Amino acid sequence: MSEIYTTYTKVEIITRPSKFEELKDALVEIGVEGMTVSNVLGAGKQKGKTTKYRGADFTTTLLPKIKLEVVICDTPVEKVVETAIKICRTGEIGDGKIFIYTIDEIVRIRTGETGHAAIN
Amino acid sequence: MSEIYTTYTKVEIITRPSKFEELKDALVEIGVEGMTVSNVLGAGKQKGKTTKYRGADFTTTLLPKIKLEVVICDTPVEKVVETAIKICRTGEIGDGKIFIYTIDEIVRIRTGETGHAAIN
Amino acid sequence: MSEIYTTYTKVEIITRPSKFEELKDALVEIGVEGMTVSNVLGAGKQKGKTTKYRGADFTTTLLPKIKLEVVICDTPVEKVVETAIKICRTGEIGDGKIFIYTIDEIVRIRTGETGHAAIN
Amino acid sequence: MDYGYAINTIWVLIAAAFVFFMQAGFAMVETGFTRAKNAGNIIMKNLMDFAVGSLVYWFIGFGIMFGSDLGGLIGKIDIMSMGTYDFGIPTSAFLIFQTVFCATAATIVSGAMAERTKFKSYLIYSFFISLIIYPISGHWIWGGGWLSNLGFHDFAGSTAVHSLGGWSALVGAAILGPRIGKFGKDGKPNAIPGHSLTLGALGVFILWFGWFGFNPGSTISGMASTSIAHIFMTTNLSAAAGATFTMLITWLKYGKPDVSMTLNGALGGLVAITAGCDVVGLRDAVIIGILTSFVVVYGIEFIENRLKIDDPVGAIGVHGLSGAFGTLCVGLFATEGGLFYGGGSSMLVIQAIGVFAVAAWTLSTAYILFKTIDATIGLRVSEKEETHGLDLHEHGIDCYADFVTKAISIK
Amino acid sequence: MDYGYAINTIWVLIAAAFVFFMQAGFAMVETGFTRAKNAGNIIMKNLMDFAVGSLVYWFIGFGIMFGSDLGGLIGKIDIMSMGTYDFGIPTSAFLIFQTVFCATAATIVSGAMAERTKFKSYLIYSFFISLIIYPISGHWIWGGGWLSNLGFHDFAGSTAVHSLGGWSALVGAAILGPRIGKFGKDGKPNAIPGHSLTLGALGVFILWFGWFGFNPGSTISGMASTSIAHIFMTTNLSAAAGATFTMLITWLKYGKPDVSMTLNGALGGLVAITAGCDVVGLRDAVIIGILTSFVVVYGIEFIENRLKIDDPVGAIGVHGLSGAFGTLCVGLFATEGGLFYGGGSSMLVIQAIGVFAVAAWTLSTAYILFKTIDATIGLRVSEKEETHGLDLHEHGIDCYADFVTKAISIK
Amino acid sequence: MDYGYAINTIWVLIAAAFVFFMQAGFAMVETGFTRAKNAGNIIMKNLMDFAVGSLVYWFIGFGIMFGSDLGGLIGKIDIMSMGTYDFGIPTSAFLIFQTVFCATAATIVSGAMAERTKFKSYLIYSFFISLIIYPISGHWIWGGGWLSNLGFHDFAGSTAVHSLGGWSALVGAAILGPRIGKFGKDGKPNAIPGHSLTLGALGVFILWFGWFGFNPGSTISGMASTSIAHIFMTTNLSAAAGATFTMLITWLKYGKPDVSMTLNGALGGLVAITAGCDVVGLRDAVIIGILTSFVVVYGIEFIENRLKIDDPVGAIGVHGLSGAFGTLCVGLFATEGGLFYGGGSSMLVIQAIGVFAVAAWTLSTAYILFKTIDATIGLRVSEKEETHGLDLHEHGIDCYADFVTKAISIK
Ligand SMILES: Nc1ncnc2c1ncn2[C@@H]1O[C@H](COP(=O)(O)OP(=O)(O)O)[C@@H](O)[C@H]1O
Ligand SMILES: Nc1ncnc2c1ncn2[C@@H]1O[C@H](COP(=O)(O)OP(=O)(O)O)[C@@H](O)[C@H]1O
Ligand SMILES: Nc1ncnc2c1ncn2[C@@H]1O[C@H](COP(=O)(O)OP(=O)(O)O)[C@@H](O)[C@H]1O
Repeated sequence: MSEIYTTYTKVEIITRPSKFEELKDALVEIGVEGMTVSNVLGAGKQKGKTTKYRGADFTTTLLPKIKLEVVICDTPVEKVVETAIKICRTGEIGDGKIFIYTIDEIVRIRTGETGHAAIN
Repeated sequence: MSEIYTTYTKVEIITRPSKFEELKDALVEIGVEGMTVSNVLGAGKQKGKTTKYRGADFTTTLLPKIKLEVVICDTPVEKVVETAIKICRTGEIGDGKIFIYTIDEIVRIRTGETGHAAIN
Repeated sequence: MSEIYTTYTKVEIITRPSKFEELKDALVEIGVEGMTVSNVLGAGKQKGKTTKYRGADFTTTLLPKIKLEVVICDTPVEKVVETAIKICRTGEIGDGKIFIYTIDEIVRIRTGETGHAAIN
Repeated sequence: MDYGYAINTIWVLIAAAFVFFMQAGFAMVETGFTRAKNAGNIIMKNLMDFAVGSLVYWFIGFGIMFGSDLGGLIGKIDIMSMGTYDFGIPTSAFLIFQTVFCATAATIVSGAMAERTKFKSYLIYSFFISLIIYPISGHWIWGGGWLSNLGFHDFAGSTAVHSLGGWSALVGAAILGPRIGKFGKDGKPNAIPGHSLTLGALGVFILWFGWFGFNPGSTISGMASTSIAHIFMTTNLSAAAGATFTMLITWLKYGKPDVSMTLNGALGGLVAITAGCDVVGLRDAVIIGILTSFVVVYGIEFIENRLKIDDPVGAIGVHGLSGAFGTLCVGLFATEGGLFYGGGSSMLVIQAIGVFAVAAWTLSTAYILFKTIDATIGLRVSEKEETHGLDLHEHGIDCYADFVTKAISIK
Repeated sequence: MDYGYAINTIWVLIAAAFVFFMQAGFAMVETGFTRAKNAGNIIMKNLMDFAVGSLVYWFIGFGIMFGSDLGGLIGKIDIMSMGTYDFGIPTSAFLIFQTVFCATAATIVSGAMAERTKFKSYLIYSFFISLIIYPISGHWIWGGGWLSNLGFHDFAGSTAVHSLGGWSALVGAAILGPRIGKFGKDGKPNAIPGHSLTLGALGVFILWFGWFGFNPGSTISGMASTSIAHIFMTTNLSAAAGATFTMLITWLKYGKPDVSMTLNGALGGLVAITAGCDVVGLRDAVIIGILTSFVVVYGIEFIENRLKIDDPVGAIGVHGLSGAFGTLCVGLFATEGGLFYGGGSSMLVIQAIGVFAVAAWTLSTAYILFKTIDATIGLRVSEKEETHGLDLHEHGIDCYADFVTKAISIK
Repeated sequence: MDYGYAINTIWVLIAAAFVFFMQAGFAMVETGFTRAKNAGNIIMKNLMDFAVGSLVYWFIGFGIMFGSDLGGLIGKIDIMSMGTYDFGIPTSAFLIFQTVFCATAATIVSGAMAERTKFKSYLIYSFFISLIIYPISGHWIWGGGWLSNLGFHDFAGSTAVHSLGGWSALVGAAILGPRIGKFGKDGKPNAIPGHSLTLGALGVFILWFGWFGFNPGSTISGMASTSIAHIFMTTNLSAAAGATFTMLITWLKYGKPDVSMTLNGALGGLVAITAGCDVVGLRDAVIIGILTSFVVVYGIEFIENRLKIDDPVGAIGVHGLSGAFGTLCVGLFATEGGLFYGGGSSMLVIQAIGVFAVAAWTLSTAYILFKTIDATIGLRVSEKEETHGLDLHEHGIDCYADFVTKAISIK
């Protein structure tokens, strides 16, 4: 564990799948070194939609989103947030949310490095 | 970022997929505004099962669960927890767990609002 | 909720899917009681690869990883981290990362137990 | 003479192979239109109703259907089909052709009862439909029984095969009750989409292909050149019209052309033309296909919305209703004897008698059969088994266990 | 005489069934090579071009193609194909055989225009190609028109069917423009892999199977034993050589044997041999297959890299280019009259005239057709619809809605 | 005479098309029973063994098999099959029929060696089995060689085709070793489920369909009406019994009716009846099917549990063991000459000689072939390639690249 107890930040961006490629490139540009992505389903202001399947209503209450997790150290959180907003904002509901967490420690498995060194 | 450093709460409910629809409706009823859901696999007290495939043992050690993440602000945590227990408890192992986290900040991408405003 | 406000730890291990079975067994051996696993895609030092499909370049920028979340209480964090490093380190880039978080509360849905009792 | 015998034989045998292949079509339609967690179970039911049916039909069923007539009602039992017959082709050729027909009738049911029927109970059902239910009404129509004496015309089995399967499906699905979640508390049906419309469509293409054996093979003669050629055309036109107009109806009704219903529409057109494919003209085949598309769409809706019967693949509408409707159409459109061709209503009446007789027979025997099964070993799996999927509980498998798909292929 | 008539009839009918089954093959290839979000749409287009085409071809197209010749250009219109013809088999048998051929030509286009064409517009295209575009050039070649009088040899339709489909595909795909993301800002093509090469391969096997009806059935005679047997062999050898050498070329060129291109190579071999399957020797069939593998690989690359036309399934290369190439090969390899067999260049010239005439006809009429559609109701879906998938917007479905796959099957 | 020739020809050609279609069946079974990460590779192997085999068999193999007999051991080489033969049908018809048989033998192996064999090495294997291994023992049995002179009866190739494929598969799989993870440290086999039992089942239906060409087509005569009709029935009954009883055995043995084993059981029944389909009665066909279900279940378990050979699709049990067993059954059940019909043991002895001769021939030549490949370019992919999947490393693709499935469809 790193000697002084500092904390790191995880920025979790939940947004539309179609924005992913662009967002990823933009984050790399501002210095984000790595990221982890997963598919999720979300409900929020955007409430799903109803289609017809064989005449019966078919309601999807959840919509596909991607969740992009970026753990950062040197890159300022503000920059990540700004970038995400710049890229993902369409102005329509469903653009998504950003959640920011504190992380206590980071370890790089390959080297055993911890903290700051582990993500640079 | 919101001027005063307040924190928000994320409640992460890991439970059986079959409970999802009911749980979602119940949460909406108590005022939860949005949620993010994903498929996960879990092991706990419940240890998977062994079936036969062409005569050979086929062991599944992980069981499908859903992970429901709800970030809340005004809704009291207790209420969310109670609701989840009410809906998801069957009394058999495998009912799942609830984990509660602190979140430092929330941003709504569509508007750039932060904190409290971002999830209401 | 548990009377005194103690915290618990979540260790999140992001690593190669092929290491999963071994890692799981090793964690169970050191006393980890449960875990939650999901498929994710990751980018880090490892940058994806390019193949040819019908003569055109096909670039995959993200690589499949698994994310293993373990919430612990009695098992020391160090032991989990050591175990993960022992099993998952190949020395090549792409071995993955470990992120450590604080958790405020744990609830077992089946019994309503909280805190320490909820994961043992 | 010798040549004609050979031509007839290879014609019937090739047609039999085509009809056999329809089993693959049914399997794909039924599995595609239902959920992944039951895919192995459906497949297994399709395979086993054919396998069990083949054995049982050869062992007993064939004799009941084609053995010498006893009072117009039943044929003489002929264990292991060893009697001497004269069908103008070797008995084995006729037997295999009839076997695959019997299996078609049997397999229709699995779709309507999908996703909630016990495997064991389904096997018992398969056993009895091939052993006795199908052969007896088959005897009436094709084995020299009372309906054939009456002049009932069901050339390739809109009624004998498809309606019979459809009515059994109706009874089975009604007794079983709907799948969990099919109807809301308000009784409104919810859509439960299948896991692969692609495979469903493949199944429909296979069935359409198989129908080119089903209908023209029913001449039992490769020498009847004009007739078999005509049947190819009527079969194809009715299916084409059924598909096209079902698409149009759903487009108007639901706002979008519905894929799975259109696939049903093609099948409905095929089922409906089956009775009269040899005696109606090409234009009338198109008209029958068009009319059937209404039967399919409104029929399936009626079964679901009014009768509250849950038929995951639309088998009752496609086989039961379209089969009955198509059989009646013979009385209207037959160029010789049909109402619209100056034949008066007598043919139509006879067609109606046949339709209702087979419906009554099937509904009642299937009712007894399914009720008996239900009361003894039970017809339906437990709620838990249904929720987890029949593959897991009935067979201990996951059909797509390794399908590590691009859970997260983002693009 | 009677026997011969029967033999010819059942032969043509069985061949027609095989060719019909190619629709399933096209559906599987096209859906497998494209993305899951458009799977239902592709399926539906394949189904509907057959259904609509069957109706239209019977209603008008057939007469235009085979009605009595008017000036070498067009046949006399014969509404609902009710005229009297003499094809040596019942007219219905000939008609169904021609119907499935027409549908083959029509369905080729859906692959090249996949993932971005409006469903409604596609239906209109289907309507007109079966109504008029295909029948007219078909008349020139097979209906007694000017090309047949010239001695143009296109036995089973490398040009009449496949090239025509390929050229229409070319025009359609060009007017539509590429799928979003197909070409980078630098104009470099990006791979957009399909959602199931397994289904794509199944489709190729089905097509290959169907070709055993397509080519030898085109004798319209089951009595021509030596000829149909020969055609089976040339067809198979050319396909085998096409697949094998395409694999080798991609291996050398891209470093690895490319699966989807090899599948295209097999189809290319089939398309190319179609024109001359009856008149070239077995060894030359192999050579034609080998040469075609170059046409396929370099042709598809040329279309994509140079012309910047986005053809998701390679239909233009496989049907258009290989069809044209194969038709020319007749002028080179025909054992009677071919350049390499001492026949001089006259046959080759005639073949070239035919190829170019049909290309000119198709390119211009398809251009008018697609441009008109584009200018009126529009040819292409909106960007949003394309991004979300045509299944959702055009049909309101998800083809794999329940495919709860092992998102997380870890192993 | 003329008519008979035509009837025989079209019969054999249609049968050849059916047998060709079995390639699709094998492809679907093999890909369905194995993992998604190797799906493209399996497909490609299936396609290429057919393509390469077609070329090689025409070029050399056919002569070796059917050229004039040299000492009972081998036929005279006939480059490009240009000799004059008299098979009662055009040589090309016979040649295509034999080509698809050869390809069946070749393709059996890919399933047993799936998920770990180098693509390049597989191609070399394909080349040699079609060039020489299959044609030589084929000559013994069908080409006028010593086994046929002895009176060995293998009507459609339980031994000539299926056992040969099965034994090659055995040798190949044994030399390769099991897939990573197939056997635990304690030697206990682990299940490695396939990625789509649905496609596997489709494959079985296709194979069953194809068998209606495989067995009755082997009469090489469409005039043999009674015989081909009989063969349809014996083939179907044996398959039905094989499936039914395999289901029952697995039900008793494993507690649940096993889907994939039951599919194997149907195939086992088909393979076993192939040798004697023309000479055993219908009841005995059922018995052969029943007995074979034991061979399949216990055989596959023996191979896996005792021999520790990893055969992902059960090819060795289904083709090798069932083929050998079915060939012996001829000596027991043949109505003329069989032990149970008073024929004494001489026929059984001859059948046993044939079975063992072909086993010895295949095991030894396949051993030499695979060992040589292994020692030179290597037979097995690297551990890393195997872990990541052959699709990625051998072909640079992902077969389901776009299958953005409902990772999270919750319901
Ligand atoms: N309270 C919440 N907790 C967890 N996830 C949320 C919450 N609110 C929204 N989300 C996630 O954010 C996504 C976008 O939210 P939505 O309300 O539709 O957009 P917008 O922010 O534009 O109003 C949702 O689909 C869901 O995944
Ligand atoms: N220590 C843990 N860390 C992370 N996830 C856990 C942990 N313990 C349990 N889980 C998750 O909770 C799910 C349910 O746990 P389980 O022990 O089976 O039920 P119960 O709480 O009824 O004993 C597991 O499948 C797993 O996903
Ligand atoms: N900054 C980060 N934030 C979130 N996830 C990360 C970050 N860096 C790496 N990861 C995750 O860890 C995985 C392995 O990282 P990588 O850099 O390739 O390996 P290594 O640690 O050996 O350099 C990545 O695929 C990604 O999922």
